[in-house]
Amino acid sequence: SPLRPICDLRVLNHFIKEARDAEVVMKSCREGCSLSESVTVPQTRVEFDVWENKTALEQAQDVQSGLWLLQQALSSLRTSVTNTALHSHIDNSIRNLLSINAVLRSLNIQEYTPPASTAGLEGTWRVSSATDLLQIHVNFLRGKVRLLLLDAQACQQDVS
Amino acid sequence: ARGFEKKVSMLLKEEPENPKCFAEGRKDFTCFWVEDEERAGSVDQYTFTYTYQNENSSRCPLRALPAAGGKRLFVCHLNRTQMFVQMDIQVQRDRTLIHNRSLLIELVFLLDPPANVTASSTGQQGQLNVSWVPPPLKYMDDSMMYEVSYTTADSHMWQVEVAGASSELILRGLQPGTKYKVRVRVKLDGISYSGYWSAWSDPVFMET
Amino acid sequence: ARGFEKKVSMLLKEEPENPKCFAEGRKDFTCFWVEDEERAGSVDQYTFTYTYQNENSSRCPLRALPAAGGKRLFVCHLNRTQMFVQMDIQVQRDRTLIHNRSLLIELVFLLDPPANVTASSTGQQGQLNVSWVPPPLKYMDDSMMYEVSYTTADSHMWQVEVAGASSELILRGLQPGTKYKVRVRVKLDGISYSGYWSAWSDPVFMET
Repeated sequence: SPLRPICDLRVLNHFIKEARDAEVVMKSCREGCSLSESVTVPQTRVEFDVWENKTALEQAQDVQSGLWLLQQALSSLRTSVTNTALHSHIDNSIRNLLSINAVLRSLNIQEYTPPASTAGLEGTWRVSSATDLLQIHVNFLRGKVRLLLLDAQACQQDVS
Repeated sequence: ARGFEKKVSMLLKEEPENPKCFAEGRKDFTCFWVEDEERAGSVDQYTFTYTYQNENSSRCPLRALPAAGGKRLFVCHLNRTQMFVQMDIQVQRDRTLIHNRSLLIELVFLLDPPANVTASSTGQQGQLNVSWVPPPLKYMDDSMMYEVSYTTADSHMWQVEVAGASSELILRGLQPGTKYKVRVRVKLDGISYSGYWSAWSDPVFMET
Repeated sequence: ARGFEKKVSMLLKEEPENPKCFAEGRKDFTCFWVEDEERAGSVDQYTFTYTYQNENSSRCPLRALPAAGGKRLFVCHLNRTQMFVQMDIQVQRDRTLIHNRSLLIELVFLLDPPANVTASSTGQQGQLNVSWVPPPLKYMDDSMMYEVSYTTADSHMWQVEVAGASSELILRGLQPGTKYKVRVRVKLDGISYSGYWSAWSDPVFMET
């Protein structure tokens, strides 16, 4: 079935606010909330000249590989965390990442094929702190994901 | 529970498809259908299967409840959901498909009515200030819309005003010195989230 | 230059941390701190170092400017920036750390006030239509929010209305036949981008 394009940035804003809630809960968590091994995360930084020099496809892949990495990293966090309040926030964040992928699909952004391993991905780095991971999650959504949605071709003609 | 029964009866009227489904928040989802008590099977004869696009199928456990008019209600409730992803639903009885439906959860919100509806004077003639508390749907109050309906206390000709993402509305052009009855209902605004109109709040009364 | 002085004086009042920093656009970033003229060193005694997460440190060249009240202002200005990544800032005087701060540039916007503020009649009694031109910031216009403040021309009791990403607002419930003073200020809405309220625009006057 043809999906209607989700161009409304309030949807992303809701995901950002929930990601921020997870970050806050993590900051106040004292026990059972650490990563058992380091995880690979995407770069969140945006230098506008560099971003604008990328093609739409490069921008999309940058975002999609980042979303995929965050999904892997949060799943790994989910298994090492024992704090139940955090569990529900992490579960929710993972589901929201899947929903963001669905939003990208609705904008006709080409489907992303995840690599066999995180090793070959450019510009990634590793963190071993759960707090850092959740902060990177928020910064990635606020930055690159929002920029990609703002510029999405599918939302340019349709001003609704 | 009272709210659930009301929602069931509203959807039985409004939604032709089966199972009938609704979301009350960002993390819950309920589906149900009814059968005649006489012809209905026992709950373990049925399976409710849902499949998000690109994922494996899952089962939602069913409960059976007695319902008005000699009916039996079969209910499945999920407390984790995914929005913006198509969900395919299949209901089987003894391995025979009886219901089949595809939907997007973010399009089937059915909220509780706005709470704490109050009407007060604005100090200006022929005006009433109506305010309410949006349903507690975290962060989504910016995507809700409302209908405020009002009538003089002895009439049944309701007038309707529409409000966007707001929690108050000023009614203007009312008859001075008259008692009015006011009620409010809510729904998602239809841009990214959508759904059904909630039930009307209980009416409040106020003189202009 | 006039705008810069205004921003300095606003941040001196509002921001307790040092150095005080702000962004005016997508590619610029300014930090400053003040010292008493008497105790301040010469500009080359100071170094301003910044480090983005996972990168090498860089130096930002400093300028010293005389400021009001016998103060000296030390200013660093960058015209390339990275957003959505933590930046650690260190200020040293003669190799001794005097200021230390971490921030995200996209969270410290301090914009110019909205331009071309106009108030006009809507044709309805007791209403004024206020419009303005948003600051020209690519990617950020739907992340801005505004405050419109208004008062009768002879009063100093300002009323405030808040507008989302918009470039106009209708003020309602005003006194008919009265001259009003209206001004507008802007800030980023706090979700992807955040910061301080801008200065108020110069007031405009309009009769209802």
